[in-house]
Amino acid sequence: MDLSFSKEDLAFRDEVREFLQNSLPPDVKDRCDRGLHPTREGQIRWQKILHEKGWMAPNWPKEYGGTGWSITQKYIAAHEFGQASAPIATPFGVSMVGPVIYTFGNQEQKDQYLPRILASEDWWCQGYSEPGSGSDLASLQTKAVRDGDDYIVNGQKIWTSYAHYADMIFCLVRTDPKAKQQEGISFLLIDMKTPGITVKPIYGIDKENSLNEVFFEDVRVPVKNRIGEENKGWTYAKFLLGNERTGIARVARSKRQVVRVREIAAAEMSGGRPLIEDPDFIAKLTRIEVDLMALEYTELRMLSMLANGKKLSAEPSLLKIRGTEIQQRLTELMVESLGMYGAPYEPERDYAGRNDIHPGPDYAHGPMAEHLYLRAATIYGGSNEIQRNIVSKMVLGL
Amino acid sequence: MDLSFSKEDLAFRDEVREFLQNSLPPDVKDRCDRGLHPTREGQIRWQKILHEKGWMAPNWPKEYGGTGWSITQKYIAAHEFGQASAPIATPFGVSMVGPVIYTFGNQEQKDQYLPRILASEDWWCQGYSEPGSGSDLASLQTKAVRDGDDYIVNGQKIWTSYAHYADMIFCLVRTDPKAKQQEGISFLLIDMKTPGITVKPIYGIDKENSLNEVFFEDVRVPVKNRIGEENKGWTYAKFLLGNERTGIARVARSKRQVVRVREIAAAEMSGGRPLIEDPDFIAKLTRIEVDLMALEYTELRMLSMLANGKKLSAEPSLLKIRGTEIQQRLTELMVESLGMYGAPYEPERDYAGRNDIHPGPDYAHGPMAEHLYLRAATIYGGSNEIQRNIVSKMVLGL
Amino acid sequence: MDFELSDEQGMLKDSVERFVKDNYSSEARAKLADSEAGFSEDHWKMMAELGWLGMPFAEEVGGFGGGAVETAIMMECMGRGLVLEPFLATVILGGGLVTEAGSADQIEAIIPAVIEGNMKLAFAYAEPKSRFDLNNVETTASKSGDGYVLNGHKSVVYHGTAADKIIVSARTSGNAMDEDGISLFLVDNGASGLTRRDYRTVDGQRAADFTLENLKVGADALLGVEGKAYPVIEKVVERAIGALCAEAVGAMQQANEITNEYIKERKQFGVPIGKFQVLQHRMVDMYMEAEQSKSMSDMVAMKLSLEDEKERKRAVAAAKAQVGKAAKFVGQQSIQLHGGMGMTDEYSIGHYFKRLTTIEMLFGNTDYHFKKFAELSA
Amino acid sequence: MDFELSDEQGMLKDSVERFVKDNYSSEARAKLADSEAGFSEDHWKMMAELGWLGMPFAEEVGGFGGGAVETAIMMECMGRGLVLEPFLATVILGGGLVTEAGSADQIEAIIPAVIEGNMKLAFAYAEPKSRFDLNNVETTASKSGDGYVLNGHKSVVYHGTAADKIIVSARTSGNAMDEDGISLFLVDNGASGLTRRDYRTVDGQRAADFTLENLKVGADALLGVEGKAYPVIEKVVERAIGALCAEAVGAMQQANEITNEYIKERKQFGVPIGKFQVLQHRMVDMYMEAEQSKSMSDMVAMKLSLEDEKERKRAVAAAKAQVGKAAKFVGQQSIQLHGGMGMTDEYSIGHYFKRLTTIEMLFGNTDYHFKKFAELSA
Repeated sequence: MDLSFSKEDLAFRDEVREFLQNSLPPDVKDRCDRGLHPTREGQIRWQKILHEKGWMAPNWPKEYGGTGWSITQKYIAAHEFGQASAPIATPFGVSMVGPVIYTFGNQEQKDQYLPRILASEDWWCQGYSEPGSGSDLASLQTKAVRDGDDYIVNGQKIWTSYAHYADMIFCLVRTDPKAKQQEGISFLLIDMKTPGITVKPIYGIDKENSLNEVFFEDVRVPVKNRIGEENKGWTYAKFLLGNERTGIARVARSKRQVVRVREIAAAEMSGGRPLIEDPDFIAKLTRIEVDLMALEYTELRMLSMLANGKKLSAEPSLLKIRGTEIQQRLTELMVESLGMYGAPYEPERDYAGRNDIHPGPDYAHGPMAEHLYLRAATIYGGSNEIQRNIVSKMVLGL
Repeated sequence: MDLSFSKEDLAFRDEVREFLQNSLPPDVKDRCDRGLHPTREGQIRWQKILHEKGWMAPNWPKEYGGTGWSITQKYIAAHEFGQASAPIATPFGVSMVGPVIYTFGNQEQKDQYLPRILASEDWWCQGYSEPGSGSDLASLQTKAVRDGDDYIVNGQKIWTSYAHYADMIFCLVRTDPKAKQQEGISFLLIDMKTPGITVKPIYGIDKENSLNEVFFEDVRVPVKNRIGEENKGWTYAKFLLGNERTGIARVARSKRQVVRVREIAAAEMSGGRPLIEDPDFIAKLTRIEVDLMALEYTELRMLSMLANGKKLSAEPSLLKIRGTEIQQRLTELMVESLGMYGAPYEPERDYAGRNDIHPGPDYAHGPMAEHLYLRAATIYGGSNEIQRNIVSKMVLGL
Repeated sequence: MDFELSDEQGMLKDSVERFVKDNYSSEARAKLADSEAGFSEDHWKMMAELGWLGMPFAEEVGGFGGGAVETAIMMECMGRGLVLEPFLATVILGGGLVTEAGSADQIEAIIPAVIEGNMKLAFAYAEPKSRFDLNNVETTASKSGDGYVLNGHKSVVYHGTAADKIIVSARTSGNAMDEDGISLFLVDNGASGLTRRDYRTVDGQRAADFTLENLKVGADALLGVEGKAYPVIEKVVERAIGALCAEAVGAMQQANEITNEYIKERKQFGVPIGKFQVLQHRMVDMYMEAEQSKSMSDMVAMKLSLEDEKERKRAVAAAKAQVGKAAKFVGQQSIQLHGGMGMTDEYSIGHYFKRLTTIEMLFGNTDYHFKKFAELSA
Repeated sequence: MDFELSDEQGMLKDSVERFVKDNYSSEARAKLADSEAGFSEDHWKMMAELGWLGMPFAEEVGGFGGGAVETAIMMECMGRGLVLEPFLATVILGGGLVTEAGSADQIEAIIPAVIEGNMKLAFAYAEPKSRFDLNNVETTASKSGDGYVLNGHKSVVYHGTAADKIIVSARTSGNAMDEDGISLFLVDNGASGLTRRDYRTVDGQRAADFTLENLKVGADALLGVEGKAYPVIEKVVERAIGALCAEAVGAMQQANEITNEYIKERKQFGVPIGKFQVLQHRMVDMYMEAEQSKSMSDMVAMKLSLEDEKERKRAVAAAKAQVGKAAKFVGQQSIQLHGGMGMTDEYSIGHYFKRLTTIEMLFGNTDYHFKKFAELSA
């Protein structure tokens, strides 16, 4: 057992740190640090900088444009990105559909889509959930009927993050309505400009539009846009879900949040003394910090298992559960640290009389927005209740 | 809405207070205050004093020897008993089988058993649980076969509190093995001296004997010892369980425990200052106190509903859940307050080299014993998980 | 000892319930919250006509002589509908301060107008550095001729936009944190020297920050005895806390009912998700927290009239602590049990979550009141 | 960065596992705990023969030169079996103090005997008023001729009964709470002036209180530099905490496995209770707490050798806090999931609960270490 980093690893850390210091645009960093949704333009601008550096896809094999980093290096990079409030690439392209394409796609698909993902020329979104199928994904109803060289797609997707920004959507559709639930599903890549697709915004409790409904009405999708075999889409979907594990705990982001909470609590007063000296406040923060430290070493322990060629079963669910719980506790505490300046809140979209600037101190702009948005963290990507079901079944055999 | 007590109620409170001050034996009070199991002799001695005062059975109708107290008076009495660390009567006779007898028993049974319960001439125990039936009580297997004027009882009961002290046991037995689970059960009163009954002690994690197994091998029980009709025992059992609600929250006892924790924490030192000044300790105690206050007013609100002729459904389950959680948190905090003197522990039963006196301060004798024993509080009387099932079904309709 | 309502109280409850049912569908409420004013003048007139705006005032000034119990009944019903009108700011806080501290003339000039729905009030007590400490006042009021000159910054004044008059706490002597030396002033909204910054709050209400720069007021603007306002502020804020507890109880009960219905309807894996034991037990815990809060809210309404100051303050602190804890739990878990649907602005549950979130903060959050309770219990 | 064991470490683990499997069935352990000594001299000899008692000592004195990682491996396995022999008291605490502070003569006289299993040690640091503060020492040692006279009361000395020598912390100068002025003394168990009171602890172990009344010791009893023992005590206690964390991890993992098996077997309402979702999720939370603790225990074992004092202390405090929190939760819920069966002395799970309960207290409970972590993070 050994916790130290090699000389090469330390040099790598310095390289990442320097790159972020020099290349991360301040406006992008600022939104990320505050916990605000990225702008489309800012996110793409930053991703193009990452691409230029060759760091757009740390998890891809080198042949497709990956970085070739070791597990330790990936951990170091994620850590530095989090500490610097550098956004990671939007996951739908590089983390989700990308690996499906290079694992199950044909050469033509690889050639067409992978370079565009790396260059941020396509913004992808994910067409999985439907109104009737949340946790029970396999019950999806959107259907695709073969018509010559096309499928005709009809149905509706929901909770589609950033569909209003997207150029492409990857979709699970039912191609065999008679087959059992998980059979009869296919995996399609669909151009968002295809006629018959309508995107309808869903405004969240943060009153922002990051989620959408996507409607498909007689949408023609070329058969060559299908990944792998017809009716085998569930296999690719499961692969994708299993692949969604990297950085799921968001330890580095939470460590940055701890620093922010400390900064705010040092500036805020309570009973005539800095809030950071209040024993109850400190007790809450300390408990989060220790849970976070335990999570960090749990993640490292799992990475060490992977690096030693061992397989994980449902252990990553632990990272998801604890990671999201910690994220929520931290933003809640950050809002709490603001006192009554936690209450003022206006969304960013336009309406008459809205304020651009928070009435309280500068650091009060952000925490409530993130607090609201992060309530979804324990719901999306398989709710924490579903994650506990998975651990119960896969690890404990109950 | 009105929280005040009438002049009569206040006079009653003074009477109870004075009685307890003058009549509660110090040795009985001391064991109760420390949270130690009562001795058989001490408990009976105290109950005879209660009987002499006419206060043995506050919940019984006056005609059978009850006190005729109003709901408010019962609340006041329970409160004063708790504050004074006065044990209540062991429940198996006066709170459990007594009401079954005067509600469903025949005249002969009433005449024979009720006066002996009031006079503490019979110590009763409860034969409900069996090895295979814990939360699932109706699956019990002990059977009683009719043979002339007797039943012949064979089977086994478990978790029988104080069976080794008992003169009588009330038992659920299966009289019709072919009927559905809850049908075919009868309710028998059995003399513990009947041949064929064996009591085997179960030592608890506190290493004390308060629980037992009771074995029945061809035990002859006269048919006249059956309550009500054959095969209708489940009705009487359910009545008894529903009746077990008075004081289930043990608010008064917990309020006394708060005082004890405060006393101990004022005497103990931490970091060179009294423990009671430690913010983390105070934070924990305060949270318990506020939960307890909320529970107290919830109980009062329910009593007020009863006094106004309203019916409760599963609301008392809330009292059980919260009451036991608070009891456990309080004893846990009390053990914590002792520092390392929380660790020394020896049971009261004899063995070579045992110590009679705790090595730490006098108040350190008791808390660990109660902490261990009270782990059962969330298990017995329908575990808290079962109670939540009940509320979910009965109150929320889920 | 009795928790039941009298006949009159029952009628009051029915009347507010009807108002909420008729005017506060979740669509209507959402529309109102998004409108520029953030509440309805028509509703306000209706409340005046129904006599609610006069409920807690003495009969001599045209009120109904109701107490904290009547306030709690109304607030609980309003909490169920997430009512947006400035009842708490105008009637409980503003009206309370004027009747407790004001001269006969001031009472005469303000309270009847409040009761008739013609005047709104707001209380500007918080400051950027005060957090929840009512005694932490840095805004100054210096004697100047017959009157005073006020300077300072007042933060997050709920309904400061709509109020006709702002009641400002300012220091006439002493240092920040001194209880002595705090005074109250009646300031016209729009007075020269007063700069207002309007904004929305996360719970769909409206608030404002005020900057006071050499704001001149006459001697008649002083509300109560100079330098002796702190006990009055404390007393009125205690009542406001009692009212907020009741509002939170109504909001929690409604949120629980909405959630309970949702998990009975919503199906996953072929069964209603309310059949999953983990969600059942979660719902039971939410129900228990709301019940415990209801008990504390009733208790504090009855104890607010106590003479025994320590006992009263202890009750207030305990109630707010319990309600704050419960409000967070119920609000957050309501979202969780709704899944994605709970995250949408369109669906009602998020609005309950957000109002419960701000109630938890208002007049001291959970930790603050636990600490206060501990100090009072020491 | 690597959490895997080396081959030697893997062999050590296998060897302790085998010992536990062969000698620590739950019946055998219960019998031993109830015996008068509370542990087995035969086991102790076996441990000596297997070389475990020499594991952390340098090769120069006959040890194997193992570090905190080796200690953690052994303790984790022993935790699974709730091993009763005084390994922590003798080897980690006593042995640690002697090697860190002792003169060459003292080391020579004691360590080889410890390694061979011929000498047991115990560390008397706590006092009636000290709670968890190692610097709160009121026991005095006054110079007297060549030696010292000791007076005071030492509390809850684990294995104080069986130890041949007691290492006593006493104050040679300064006031209670001063870190400076604390010294260590080697005292023979049974020395005149030393009164011992033996008793059992709730976890089935043995402990003693000691009264020191004009206890005379020679100059050679002083362990280390007069008045400078505090840093040594801190360092050795840090190692003991690391060892306890590992023991707790083993105990939690075993308790979880026992409970997991039980809920798979135990039927109610016609199905195994492990089919109830609420119990499944509870079990998942127990599993997660044990996993988080395992990560912290591994982490602290690796960090105990750090030179950076603050970083090391922070790691120790965080690990003990996490382990303490987890130990309570896992211990208590193990009982709960067993129902009545969990409440019996005969069944093994209660013994895990009780040992986890005392580990939580030993060398500072959860709150104590959270506070320490907070101080080190400020």
